Amino acid sequence: MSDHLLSIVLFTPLAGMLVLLLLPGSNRNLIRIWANIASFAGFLVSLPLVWRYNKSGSGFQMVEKADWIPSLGVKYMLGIDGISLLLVMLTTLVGFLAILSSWSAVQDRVKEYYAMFLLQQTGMIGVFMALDFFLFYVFWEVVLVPMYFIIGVWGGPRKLYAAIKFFLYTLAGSVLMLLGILTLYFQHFQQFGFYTFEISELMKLSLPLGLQQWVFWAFFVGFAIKVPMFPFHTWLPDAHVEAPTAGSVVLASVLLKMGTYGFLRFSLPLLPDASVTPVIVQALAALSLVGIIYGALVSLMQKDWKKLVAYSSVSHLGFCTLGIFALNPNGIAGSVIQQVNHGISTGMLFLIVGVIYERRHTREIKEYGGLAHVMPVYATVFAFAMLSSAGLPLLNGFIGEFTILQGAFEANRVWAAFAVTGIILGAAYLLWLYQRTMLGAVTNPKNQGLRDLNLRELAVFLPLIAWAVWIGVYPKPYFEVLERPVAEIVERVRPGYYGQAAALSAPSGGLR
Amino acid sequence: MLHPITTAHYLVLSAALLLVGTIGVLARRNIVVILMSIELILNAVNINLIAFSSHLQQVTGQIFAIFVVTVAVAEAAVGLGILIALFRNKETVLADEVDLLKW
Amino acid sequence: MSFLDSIWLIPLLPLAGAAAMLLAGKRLDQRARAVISLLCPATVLASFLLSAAAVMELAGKAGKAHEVILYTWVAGLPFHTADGSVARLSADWGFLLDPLSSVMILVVTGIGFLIHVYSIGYMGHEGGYYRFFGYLNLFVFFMLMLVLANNYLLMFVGWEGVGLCSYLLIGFYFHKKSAGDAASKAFIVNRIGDAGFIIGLLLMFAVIGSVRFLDVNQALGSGRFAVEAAGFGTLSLMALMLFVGATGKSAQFPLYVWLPDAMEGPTPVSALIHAATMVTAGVYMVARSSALFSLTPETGMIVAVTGAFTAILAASIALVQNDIKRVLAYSTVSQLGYMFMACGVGAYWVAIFHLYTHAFFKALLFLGSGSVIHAMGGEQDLRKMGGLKNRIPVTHWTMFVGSLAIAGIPGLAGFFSKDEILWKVYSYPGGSAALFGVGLATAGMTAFYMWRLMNLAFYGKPRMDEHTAAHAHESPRTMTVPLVVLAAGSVLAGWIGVPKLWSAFPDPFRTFEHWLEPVFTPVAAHGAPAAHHGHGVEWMLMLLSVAVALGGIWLARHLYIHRPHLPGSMARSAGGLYATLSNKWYVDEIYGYLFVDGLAKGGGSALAGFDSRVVDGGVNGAGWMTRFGSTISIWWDTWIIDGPVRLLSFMVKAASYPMRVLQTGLVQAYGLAFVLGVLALLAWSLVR
Amino acid sequence: MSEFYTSVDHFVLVPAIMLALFGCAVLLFDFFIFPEPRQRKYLVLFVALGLVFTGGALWRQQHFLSVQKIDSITAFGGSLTVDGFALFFNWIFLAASLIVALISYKYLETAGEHHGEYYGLILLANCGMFFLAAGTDLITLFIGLELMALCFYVLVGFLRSDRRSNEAAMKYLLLGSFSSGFLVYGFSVLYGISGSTKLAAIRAALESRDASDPLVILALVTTSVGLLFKIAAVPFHMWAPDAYEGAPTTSTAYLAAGSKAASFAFLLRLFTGPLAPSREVWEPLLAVVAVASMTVGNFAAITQSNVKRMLAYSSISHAGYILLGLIAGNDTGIQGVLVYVLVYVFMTMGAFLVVAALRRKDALGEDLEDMAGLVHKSPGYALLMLIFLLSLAGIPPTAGFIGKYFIFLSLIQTGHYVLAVIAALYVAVAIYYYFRIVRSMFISPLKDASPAATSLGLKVALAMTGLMTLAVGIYPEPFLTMAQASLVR
Amino acid sequence: MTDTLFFYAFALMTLAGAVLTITRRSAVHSAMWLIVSLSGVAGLYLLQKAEFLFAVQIVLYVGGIMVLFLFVIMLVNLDLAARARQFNRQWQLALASALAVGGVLFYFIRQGAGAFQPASPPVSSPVVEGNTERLADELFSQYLLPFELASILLLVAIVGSVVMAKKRI
Repeated sequence: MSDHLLSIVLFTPLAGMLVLLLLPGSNRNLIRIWANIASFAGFLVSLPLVWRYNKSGSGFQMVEKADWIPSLGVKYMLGIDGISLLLVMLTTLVGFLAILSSWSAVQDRVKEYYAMFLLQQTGMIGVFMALDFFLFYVFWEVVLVPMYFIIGVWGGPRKLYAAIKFFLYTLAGSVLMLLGILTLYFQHFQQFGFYTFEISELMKLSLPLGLQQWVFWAFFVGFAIKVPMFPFHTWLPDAHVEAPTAGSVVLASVLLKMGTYGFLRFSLPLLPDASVTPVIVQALAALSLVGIIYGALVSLMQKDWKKLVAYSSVSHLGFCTLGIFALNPNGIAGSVIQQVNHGISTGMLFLIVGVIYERRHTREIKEYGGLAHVMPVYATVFAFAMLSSAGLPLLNGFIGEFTILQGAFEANRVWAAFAVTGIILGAAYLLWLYQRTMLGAVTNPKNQGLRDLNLRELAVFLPLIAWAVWIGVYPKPYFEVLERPVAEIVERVRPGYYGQAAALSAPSGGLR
Repeated sequence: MLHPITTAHYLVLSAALLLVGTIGVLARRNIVVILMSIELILNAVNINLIAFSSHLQQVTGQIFAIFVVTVAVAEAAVGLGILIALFRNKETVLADEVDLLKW
Repeated sequence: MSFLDSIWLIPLLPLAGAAAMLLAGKRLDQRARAVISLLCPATVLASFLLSAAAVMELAGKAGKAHEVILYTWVAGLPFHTADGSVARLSADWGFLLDPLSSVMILVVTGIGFLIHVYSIGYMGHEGGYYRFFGYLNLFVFFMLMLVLANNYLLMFVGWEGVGLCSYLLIGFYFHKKSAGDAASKAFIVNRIGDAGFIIGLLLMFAVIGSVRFLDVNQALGSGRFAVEAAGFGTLSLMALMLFVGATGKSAQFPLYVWLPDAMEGPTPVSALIHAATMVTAGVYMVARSSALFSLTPETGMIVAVTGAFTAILAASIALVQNDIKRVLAYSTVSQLGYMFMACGVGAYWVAIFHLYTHAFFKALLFLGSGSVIHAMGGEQDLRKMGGLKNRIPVTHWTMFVGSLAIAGIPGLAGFFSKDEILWKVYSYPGGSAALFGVGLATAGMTAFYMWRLMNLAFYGKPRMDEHTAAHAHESPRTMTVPLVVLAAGSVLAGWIGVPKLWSAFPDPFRTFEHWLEPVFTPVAAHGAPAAHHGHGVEWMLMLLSVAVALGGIWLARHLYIHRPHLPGSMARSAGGLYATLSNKWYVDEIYGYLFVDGLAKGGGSALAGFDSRVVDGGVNGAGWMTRFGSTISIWWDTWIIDGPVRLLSFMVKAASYPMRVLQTGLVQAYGLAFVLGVLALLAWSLVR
Repeated sequence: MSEFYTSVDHFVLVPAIMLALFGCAVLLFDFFIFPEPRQRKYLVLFVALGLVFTGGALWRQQHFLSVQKIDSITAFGGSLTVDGFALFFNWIFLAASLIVALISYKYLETAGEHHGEYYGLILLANCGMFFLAAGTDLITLFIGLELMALCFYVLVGFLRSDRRSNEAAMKYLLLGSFSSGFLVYGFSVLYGISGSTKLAAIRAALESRDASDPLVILALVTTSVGLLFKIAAVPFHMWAPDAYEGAPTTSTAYLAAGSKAASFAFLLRLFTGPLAPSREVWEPLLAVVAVASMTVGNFAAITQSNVKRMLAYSSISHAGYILLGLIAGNDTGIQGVLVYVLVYVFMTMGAFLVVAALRRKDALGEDLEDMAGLVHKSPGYALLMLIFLLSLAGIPPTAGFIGKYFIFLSLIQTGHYVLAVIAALYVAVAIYYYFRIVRSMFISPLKDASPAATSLGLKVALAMTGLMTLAVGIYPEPFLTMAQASLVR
Repeated sequence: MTDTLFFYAFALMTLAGAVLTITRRSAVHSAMWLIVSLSGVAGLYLLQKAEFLFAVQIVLYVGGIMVLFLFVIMLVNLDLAARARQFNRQWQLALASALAVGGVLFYFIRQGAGAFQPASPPVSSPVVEGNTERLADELFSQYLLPFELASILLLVAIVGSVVMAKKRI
């Protein structure tokens, strides 16, 4: 029973969706209640993962393995390591909160709406759990369709354009990725004489550098578009601005992580030689840095509240990718933590935009000002979100950013120097936003009578705030969870990193 | 002076007939004539078949030719049937006046 | 349990107060303000007493240092240090009580308590009472974290935290736009400094492998690293970066611009944060890193020069300011400059000494000015004051003492510390006559602008309207008592740092220096041994400084009491200079032009355009051809947001039409295509 | 049983006999037993019965093959061969015919042209397909092809009072017989080269010649032109959009699925059999054609507003994809072609079924607007359509993805990386127009609330197609092994 | 010798008839010329000793199909069509491309008889029995299947043409 914990976690939302489809579409509240129950259940069943995960255990845990398409060597294979664990937990929680947050926001076609979210939930969890490349790809694509509908049906004025743009962009990337996958698959057959998509098997491949690089770029297109990294980011603002609040939340908090996760789980371990090629590393680091500074500068100029947050995502994800391609423990661990952080902080920021949008139906920053007078609680929550996003110590953002910076600094001091400017600008645009919306006198009469957060809305924020503070004050467990998997990745791309370290540490007597 | 006739001669002839038929199909407006041109093409095929079969001193080619003729008949029949149906609704037998469906 | 082991409680108490305010504050504010007025100061008082007890205990402890580690906070992963050895990215949630931090916590909690009390009266009639005290407590918490942390990373927590609180408190009147702007300015300018700090930390991790004070000092002292007298090496860079952080927090050139604007905040805030405690964090940090700076003389020189320059620059600006609080703000900047001068030449204990005395009289002056403003009903312009001497006597006398102290009249706190600084700046190997000269000039200016302030505010004939005059009255007890206490402090505080010169006084009068001795690497580490100077020189310089101070006072009195018309005419005659000074050397304007408009806004908008046009692909064509470009605005919109996808879809659509045009609907055209296909295939297989 | 018609011959021929028999039977019944138009729908039962019998015969053959552990049974002196390949395709044809028969009566009644001949022609066309899949003799193949083609000319033109239908039939017939003229010309040359009409003999003859022999090239080109026309590959595709659009939607479905599948069977027989020796000649030719097909198909579909036409273009692009499998040519590639054809038949028919369901007396229901807000009036159809479209686009976990998977894999295995990338990118292009339909179904507001047609047959047919599309996508194993077993050896 | 002459005669007849078929304005004339062309082909059959096919050609084509054609031509009155242009707009293009194809074909043939070899004939004793008998033997033994199949084909043709042409079924 509990051997199938992962499957249970994976399919609970789907089951919820199937039941949901049977409910009468007329009875909205019933549907809402059920959807919330289902997603909350999804979160609950995922909790055991936390204590059943063994920090000191190596490799993947709670692995489930079953033949799916034997003739292709495709297996239904699930398993998690520290990285997946964190992202799965993020998914289950944020997914639930997103659904909770849209109780009153969504009024038409409620049934389809929740169905889409639950379906997407399963897809996302699957992406983080799959240990079979084929299975991974299936889930990867499954996520697209619901998001297309979420944006396209319940989105803003230019929803159609945004939706199809999102879909086309991601799909174009992923089909190229598929070619890369198939190449590995075939190479494995040539070297070992049997077909398999199993990651652990594919890791045994020894490929010539040239081929590795080709495959790497194929993967890169798929993942970089999803992240999104700098030149491929233009779908993001559109999608975010047009999507309904919950959609943006899930999009930012979880979907983008699929890309970074892909880099960590596949690009690095499967293509170690390519991943350390100077050209590639420098190129990706450069793109990340450009993304950081660029995203920040562009968000400085946004007049649209939500678009500002969207561009800030570009900046933050830049940190994540930078950490990954620092290719050392702290860089990668920091990147993972920062992914979670971004999920929390940016998720909150989008929820905050959603709250006000639900009341005023505009996202023009100049429409607001002085909201702190009419909505003090709201302002406080916003302050938390803003500060955690700006990386203030004792909140989550700082831990991630500093760890990444340390990793980047170890890899190349110039990178870190550039990345730090991102922190300054981050503070700048967030404070500026806060000041223009929350502070000052209430200029716009329309903002006079706004009601403050109600209990449900507050309930959406509290867990996130709590989590943010936890990571900020006591990040130790996270580092512990990540230590082994990260070590494995680093050992894979830079063999002897640890060994060599140990050897060198002997004479200098290593400080703590 | 007059050299003996080889298979190649027949092939050239059939090729020529094929071309004439093709031109007819492509250039004539009258659908009936187009159908006739198709008959020409099939006859070109038949010339080929007969030439080969006599060259190979076997009758397979001729049998094939018989079937080709059969097919030609069948096609002509159905084609003319459709033509009549078309004419009934559209009052024309000119190929380039039939262009409801395009783009 | 001993007090030493419970030092971690010291910051926690104010935090508890803050938490209480955050959770229950609003209700308390409506029902029982008294609770707030009692609770919040009480927490600070408690931690003051606890600190005092702990310090007493520390005095008795051998080694004069006590570290309490709660748990590992950042338990990061291994990494390679610069020399290839392995280290672990780790920082404890730990506290270190040593003479240096003990001085700091006493100042913070002590002054902090007084200002809390003062605020009870000052903020009594303000809205958001609970918010104010909540923030104030939060600030005390972070400040204590800053000074009690046992490693740089945790120190950075406090560092950022106080920045946040100053943001919140400056923006306390957030309905005022100027307040919000000032708050953001403060935070962002600080962030620039913090970036330097972070890089410094990264370097520290990379070079030393740890950021724990004890480890760092041990490593630097172990002789692994040579004095970088020769050139500007890694350590110098590290030190410089830390100093950049310090310039941000302690408002040194070029990052001092935020402090004067910070006066938008309530006056107690200015007194606590922007005079007594937070702004001195930079000095504390540099002093804390003495081991590092002592290895990097060049950076030390940079520090000293920056300090000196800031000191005289700010003082010069303060000469002509008319806003009572701005005068004090610039004076603070200039005094901080003094402290950095001291640090720069390696006289760390003197810097801390000045920090300590300055905390008294500057807090006093700010609170006094607050009392004045209170009396004037919110008026801050010196030109509209005058003759308040008898209306608010307590305020007047206390401020009188404060002004004498800052001016450096012998016997008062300011004299001892400032004079010590001037002497060290002159005599220490790192120092020079030039630095001394600057210091001296600054001293003169200080005396002048302080007494200009006094004269304009308290003496001469009243220049305010009757209404204000009628209502001008002495502040309540809660406000005056702290003034008196601080005044006493300003008189007495100096007597624990009497110069060696006054050999008449026994050693107890020099407790301060001895107390701090163990913390700082001795000056000898500055390479060249201290050049010997005769007592005569020292006496002479001392007299010189006193003379300059008196001169300044006299000049001020002469100009503003006896010849009130002179300043105006002088201003006119020296128009250019005057304008420049009153416009603060146009630094703000330059910055605004360079960074805010230039970089951020300009760059941002440029990039926003870049994003839509270049990155989003050759959208010219895309937008131009887009099928539903009805109105120009929509057209522009699509044009802006258009991306490669649009471009692609456009190209695809564009490509779509020719392909469809071939489909003419003419059956024979199809046949023709067919034949052409045949032709193509035949020809292809022919040519291959 | 004479020496010319042995029991083996009979055993092999039974399915065809069944089809022909029931075909004629239906024609007769239509005349004598069901004079009433209302009763004609019962003819569907006869069609179904006939297909069941045929299926039984096929099953016996399959069983025999598996029991005897033999690859193939040859009959009629080598003009007919039943092997896994033939059976695989015949199953597909059967399914297609059944589905078409099921949906036809409702549609034809609405269109006002409900005659028994339609069903007869379906069965006879299927009979022709049988020979296309099983024939191994040029003449048999040719006659089979023409049999199928003639049926389809009529099926396309079956709405005799509808000009578009007439026009479609006329165009299809003219071009079809024109192309078969070229085809048979090529056959004649092949015969001349080899002195036989048996594929095996032809292969032997071609192997003995070098590939650049002008006769070979002539035969090759003319033959492949005829074949490419049948599968509607660019530039021989132009009949397809018009025929698809003009024909009654049921015929369109049959045309797009059955005829195309049969033509691919035919094409595979020839290219993997007799023409295999001259691969070096036709591989680049087909590569060009395939890319052209994908390009034209996808691009032209982008801006279509008529759904049938759009699907026609999409089917052109799919032909391109399938050809890629043949170009790769290794076992994966061929298996890919088989799987792709199987998958393609069900998903494309499904799509056309939904379009057919929208047909009403007054409105054709073929336009994108007619789909607007479909989800509101009949969510079931909309959902199924979504599945079919996703499958057509090749999004997992639908069947289409499995087909694409094989194509890509085979291309990579054989080092055709460029083709692989092109094919992959066109997936993204295709999404664009497929999702125009999705958008109009799910996002656009409802245009007219008049309910879509529904009937038992339609329901069953949709269930079949939808089920297959999902089944192959989610658990493809059995189908893959089946295709694996059907490779031509 | 005579064969050669006959060949050229029939070839001329065929081609000329074909060309005239596609160039005559009136469909009736085209039909007539088609008959000529087909008869020419029939003559070629004779030259190749395919008597049976000769018969088939004459009976089926000249007899059957042409009647069909003429019947249709009468049915759909063509005087209107006869007055219209007889070539469509693309005829030059059509001509050019067709000739190009012809050019390629002839290039093949110009490559010489050597490169243009059908399978070599078996060196067997000249056949004694008549053409028709052999044909029959082959047809009903080897090609029984296509023969049967052809019947279905014709059935379809009948049904199809009826369905299409008949006013109401």
